[in-house]
Amino acid sequence: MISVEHVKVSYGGPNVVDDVSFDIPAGRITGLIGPNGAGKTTMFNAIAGHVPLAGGRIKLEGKDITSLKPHQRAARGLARTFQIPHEFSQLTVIENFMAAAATPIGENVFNVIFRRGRFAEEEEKTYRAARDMVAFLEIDQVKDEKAGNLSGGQKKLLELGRALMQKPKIILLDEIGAGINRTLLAKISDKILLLNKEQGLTFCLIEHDLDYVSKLCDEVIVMAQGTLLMRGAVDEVRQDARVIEAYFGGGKYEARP
Amino acid sequence: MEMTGLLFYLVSVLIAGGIYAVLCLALNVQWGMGGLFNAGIAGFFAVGAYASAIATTAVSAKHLGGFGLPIPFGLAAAMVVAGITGWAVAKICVGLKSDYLAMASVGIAEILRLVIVNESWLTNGSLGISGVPRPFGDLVHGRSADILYLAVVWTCVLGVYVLCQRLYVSPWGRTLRAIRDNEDSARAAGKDVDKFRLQTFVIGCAIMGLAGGLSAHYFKFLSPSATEPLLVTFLVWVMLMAGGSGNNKGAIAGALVIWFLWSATEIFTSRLPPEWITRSSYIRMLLVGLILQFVLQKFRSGLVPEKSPKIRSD
Amino acid sequence: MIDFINLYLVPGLTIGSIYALGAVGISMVFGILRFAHFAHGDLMTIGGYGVLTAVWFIPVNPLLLLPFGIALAIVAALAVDQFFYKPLRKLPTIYTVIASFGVALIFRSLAQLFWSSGNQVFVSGVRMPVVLFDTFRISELHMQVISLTLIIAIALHFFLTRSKLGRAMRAVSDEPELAAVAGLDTERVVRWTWVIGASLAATAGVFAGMDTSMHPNLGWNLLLAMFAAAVLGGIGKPMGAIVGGLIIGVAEEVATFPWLTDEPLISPSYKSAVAFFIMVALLLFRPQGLFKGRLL
Amino acid sequence: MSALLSVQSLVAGYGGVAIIEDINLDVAENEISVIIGPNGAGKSTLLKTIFALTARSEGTISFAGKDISGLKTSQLVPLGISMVPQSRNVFPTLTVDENLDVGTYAAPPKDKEAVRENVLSLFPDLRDKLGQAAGELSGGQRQMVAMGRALMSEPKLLLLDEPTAGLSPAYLEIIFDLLLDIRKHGVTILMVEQNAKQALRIADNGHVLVSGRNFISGSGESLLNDDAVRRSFLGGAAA
Amino acid sequence: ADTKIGLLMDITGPIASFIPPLQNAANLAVKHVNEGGGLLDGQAVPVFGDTTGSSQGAVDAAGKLINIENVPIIMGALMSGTTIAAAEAAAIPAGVVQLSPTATSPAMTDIKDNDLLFRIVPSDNFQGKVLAKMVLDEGIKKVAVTFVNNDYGVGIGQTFVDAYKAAGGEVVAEVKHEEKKNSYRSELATLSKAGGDALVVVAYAGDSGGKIVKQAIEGGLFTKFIGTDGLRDEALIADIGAEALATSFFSAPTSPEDNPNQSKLHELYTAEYSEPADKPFVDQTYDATFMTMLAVEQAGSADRTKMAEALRAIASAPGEKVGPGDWAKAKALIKEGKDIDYDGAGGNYDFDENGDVAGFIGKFVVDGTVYKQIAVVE
Ligand SMILES: Nc1ncnc2c1ncn2[C@@H]1O[C@H](COP(=O)(O)OP(=O)(O)OP(=O)(O)O)[C@@H](O)[C@H]1O
Ligand SMILES: Nc1ncnc2c1ncn2[C@@H]1O[C@H](COP(=O)(O)OP(=O)(O)OP(=O)(O)O)[C@@H](O)[C@H]1O
Ligand SMILES: [Mg+2]
Ligand SMILES: [Mg+2]
Repeated sequence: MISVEHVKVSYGGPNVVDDVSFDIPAGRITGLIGPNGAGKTTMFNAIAGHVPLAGGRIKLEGKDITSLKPHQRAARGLARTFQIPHEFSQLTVIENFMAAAATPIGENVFNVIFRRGRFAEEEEKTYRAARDMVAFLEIDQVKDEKAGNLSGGQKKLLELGRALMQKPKIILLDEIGAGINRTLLAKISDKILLLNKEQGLTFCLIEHDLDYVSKLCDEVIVMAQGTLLMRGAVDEVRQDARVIEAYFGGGKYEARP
Repeated sequence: MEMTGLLFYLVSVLIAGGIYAVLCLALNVQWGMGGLFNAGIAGFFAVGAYASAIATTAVSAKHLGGFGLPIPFGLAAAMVVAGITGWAVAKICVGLKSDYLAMASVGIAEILRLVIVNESWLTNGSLGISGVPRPFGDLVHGRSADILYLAVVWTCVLGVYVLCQRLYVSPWGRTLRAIRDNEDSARAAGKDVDKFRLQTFVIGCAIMGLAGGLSAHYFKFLSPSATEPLLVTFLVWVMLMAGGSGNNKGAIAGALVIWFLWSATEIFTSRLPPEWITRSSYIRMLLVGLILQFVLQKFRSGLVPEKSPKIRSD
Repeated sequence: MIDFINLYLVPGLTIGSIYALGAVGISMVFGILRFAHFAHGDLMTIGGYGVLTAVWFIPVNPLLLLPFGIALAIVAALAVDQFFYKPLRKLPTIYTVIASFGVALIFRSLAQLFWSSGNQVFVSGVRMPVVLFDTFRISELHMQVISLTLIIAIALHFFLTRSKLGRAMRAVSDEPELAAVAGLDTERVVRWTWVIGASLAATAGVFAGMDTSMHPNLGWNLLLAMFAAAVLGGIGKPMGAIVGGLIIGVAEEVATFPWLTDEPLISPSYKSAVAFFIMVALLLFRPQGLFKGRLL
Repeated sequence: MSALLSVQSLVAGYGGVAIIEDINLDVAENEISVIIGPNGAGKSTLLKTIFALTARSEGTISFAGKDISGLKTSQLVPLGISMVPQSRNVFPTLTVDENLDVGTYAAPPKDKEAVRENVLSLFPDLRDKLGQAAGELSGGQRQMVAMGRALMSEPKLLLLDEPTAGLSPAYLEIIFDLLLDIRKHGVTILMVEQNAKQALRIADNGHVLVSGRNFISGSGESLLNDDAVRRSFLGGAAA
Repeated sequence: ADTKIGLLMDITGPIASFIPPLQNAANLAVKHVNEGGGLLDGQAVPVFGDTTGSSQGAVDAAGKLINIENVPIIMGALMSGTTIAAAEAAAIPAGVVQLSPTATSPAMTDIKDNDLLFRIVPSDNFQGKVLAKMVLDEGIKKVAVTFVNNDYGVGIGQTFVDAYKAAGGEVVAEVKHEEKKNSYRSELATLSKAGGDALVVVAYAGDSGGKIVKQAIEGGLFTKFIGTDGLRDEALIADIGAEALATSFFSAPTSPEDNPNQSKLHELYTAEYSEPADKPFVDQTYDATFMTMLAVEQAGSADRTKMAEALRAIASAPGEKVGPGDWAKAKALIKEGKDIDYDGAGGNYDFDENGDVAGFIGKFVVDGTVYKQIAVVE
């Protein structure tokens, strides 16, 4: 689905992502883990086009998208969430979802001013989808609240919902679980699995909760200090000495059954 | 104070208030919906005023002109020229973040003002353009012409209101507000942020140009003193904030209320005792400043606060 | 070339110093309270009139009476902050920007009411400049303005980087809510911001008034150039504002020097466009300003 | 043991709407207390109200036997309370070192150098980053800076809003070890956590907050083993 | 009943610093009327309207004077821009006579005003032309010129340059400058390098004009200055000193003969306000205000439609001469049905069909602490 080839990113200093290459296979759920500061979020930013590359290429479905702007990448079916929530703070929750959806007819100024009938149907569909999303994420009680007033966890849910509203082919989830109540998170996992299975939606997720990762992911990619450390099945990775050293530590509080 | 006097005072307040309402609606598109901090309103207003004046006046050796076009063409020219100016400005600096855009637009408006006072081949500089026609100026004279002009101005206000309202309730408007709140995530959701901003800025500037044109035809004479930033940029911002930014009705209400307060304070200060008479104008400014503080503190989100457009609920 | 120094550079540095002192306050208020303070020029005016009034009673060199102007400006700044800005603190900053527009009107009209709108001079008469090395002419006042500004800049630098209060100011400027969480008394920091901003504004106001004459629009007329200076230096960077002010001041004058032909490079009637031109160009290519200020 | 922090019938919210209602909560000296609950339950609001960042409409809060209900945040810090908020918890343009320094302004420690050394030895990763602006750090690194800053004033009571959110397992471990460690030094901790299972393991007491009300309180152990709690708040029986 | 007189001034705008003496002058005229027997059968009541120096403000303020205060006639405004805007959008449609003391724009001549818009200063073209002749007569063949970039400066400055060149003078440097700057040294550098014999300054003493003269002297760049009425301000002498201005001369509107009315007004003014009266536009403002009240008295009622005719009647010869302060005399003459002719401090004001005055320009030099008129040009 996505292939990252020799990507380098720098924020002006040394490369924080240095010559990383990997594939995200279509139709699968791939995990991206690694210690704090490894460059995972930066990798997502690079894939989605929010930071310029210092080297390398990124391909989406075989086509080079390196020079495309973020919105052009999104138009090709790439969606991402932000680790620190980036909600539309003055819009209500429902509006946040509607705004995230693609509404090409209604976003054309000419239509808006001179041909108003044209986007009614599109709006209706968008509204339905938004309402369903609210129900799915169990945030009905705040659906007309301004997004800026939501709690930390609610904002994370909003991030996920907006990404889904884009009807993408691939979604990059950046620590969607951090700060989400575990019971709800379990439900979200189920939905992700469902979307993956039924619609063949591709996911790549950054997560620190290994339980959650192992429940969802077929395979994980491990990054450390800006480089690719290894890639493999979750259990394989868990056993790897380098990964244990760089990532797990003693495992004292690991919530294993 | 006789009744006809009062009536005609009302007419003049409503004409000026209507022109301000157009400006205020334009600013609402840019700021209320798009979050673009345009602090150079006077510049685009001036461009529109001069465009319309030059297009409609008779030949003059003193400045460019002599097109003698009918007034509707003049107003259209005002919108087009101000829109193009806005487009050029937006091309350069619409990517700037809020307050920086404000600084840049103040700067650009100031440069436009200097061009207007200095390039006399184009504008006759500080001496101004006279003989700007009024609509139906040949048919109606005297005070009744004002009533006719009132109708012209408010037709424009209505048209602009309908336009702004359509923009506001549309997906386009929603996307704009989303961009205002968070640019990065709008980008991630596939919105071409720069394109939306550019459209917003241009639409706003074109409407400001229209207001400029309306005022040129009202004064029938155009000089740099018609585009004083204090009375254009500053006052319009006050009107929008007082009326309720993000709300088109609020924009109109703000324009009328603030203009009326601005104008009517003088009626009271000119009734001060004779010892104060030479100072009454300063007392009036003081009063305006204080009233403004009162409005800001008491009507926090404006007279008509921003509401999300109604989404059908079922 | 001596003409260049006498008639372009030195006047440029003088007006630049005035811009610089005003811009420091604008930059600090921008950094800490996060709004463009449109009444800052009028604060300068108020300070200038404070000294002017003192001169009527104590006829000595106005610079010695600066404390009167500074005190008046501080009182004025703290009062408007308390009554007009503080109630709006929790709202989006645009409200405070608009409020400061109103305060500018209030200051100006008060100045007109108390001191009348006419021109008034600190000391009248032609003051012939000091002539050094036969050709270098500089008026005493200009020497004082430029050197005092440099001294103030150095003192301010040490204050901001060394003192605890100065460092707390930077923290509040960076993330006000977190600064409150860290237990900083943000209101105290705000008050000190006004104290410093108003003091420098008053000083600048007196300089400007002495260089020409006092009138109620004195500061308002300088405001836009001072904003340009603050942006040029980088928002929230007082040192940047000083440098920005000097650059703008010098650039305005020097741009009219006949660099290429015998004609001035830029017609003097476009002088004030120079400041904005520099500012807009800078915003496009280096929006954080020369001193890497905050990106808004 | 007497309660270091005691919250009685607390009601608070935003703009007149009560988010938390009638909360009672005691935190004994030298214990670790954890608040868990669904998203939007009002956990952050509770912490913010205790720290005087959100307006309290009813109820009293006392600290070390003293009523602190009316005090401002800047008065609470010198008394020995620190907080790490959930988001925006570093000064982005200040360097890491300056961020730590800010922690000492309101309540200067006796030996600043020693405290700083201490904090840096807790978060060795920060040593390389001392000169870097905190806004340029990764999510986890920011969390460390935020904790470090809060510890610089040598607080008696530390309020933490989801301190491990976004931290890798290694750091989660480090933080929890650290919490146990600083508790040994006489620091009392009240924290909100979504990594609830892990948190309850180190906690002496736990409180479950649901829609603004204190749903159930008990020892960490007992909550971990409570079926209802497991099912509704700890991610079900899956674990 | 009392009669209101509308006084439209640019009180708070860009020319705010000139206004206080002008308000004094207008108030003085009203005082003279009320002390000399009042207006019609009551008192004259001044009502100020503030244009704020902008067109919007001018139209609004004029509208209030006309519609709310119901004044029969308006004195003002001062700037050409505000005067014309107020006339076009407020006074002319309402049929109210407006008399500006200072608006000099040539555009005013051509406005279709139904004989409602008057002024008592000659249009720019006139003073500029006269000044050119004056300078050449003095034997000065090479000058540098600077004028402020507003309607006043550009109007006179441009005409001067054209007329001067046409008559054989050489303008070695011409610099248009901005108002309100602190330093004009760089402009002066350009001007002085060209090597003119004198510097012609068309600007206000209270703003750029004063600064230019001062900075030129301080910098040793010019010693001889030629100014217009904007510069001919006693404050200039106070600030620069008579000595430094000894070789300079100034032009300003005046009346044909040696004008006793001017010194009379100045005395009255100084007695009332204990400050010098020789400031730009004080004379004209007093005269215009006085004339509006004469017109009301002449019309016999506050009927707006009679004002234009009455204004022409009291201003033009023939008739019994009256001057500043002569209200009682004028009132008596009007009562007797005699024709009067007001000759003011600033000229004798005979309106032509456009409502303009021909005017006389005097040549002034500094004499001690005041200006002395040494010649008159028609
Ligand atoms: N805007 C920035 N400017 C400079 N450096 C940055 C910036 N953003 C991140 N970095 C640096 O890049 C490195 C990688 O950061 P990144 O956010 O990608 O980490 P991460 O793997 O997502 O970590 P975490 O799990 O903690 O979120 C870090 O060392 C960080 O300091
Ligand atoms: N500033 C605010 N204005 C209005 N309502 C708010 C504000 N902040 C929070 N709320 C509301 O208060 C409720 C509780 O918020 P709070 O942040 O305390 O939740 P929380 O328990 O910390 O949740 P999370 O686990 O998701 O962080 C939420 O429903 C939220 O919408
Ligand atoms: Mg990350
Ligand atoms: Mg929370």
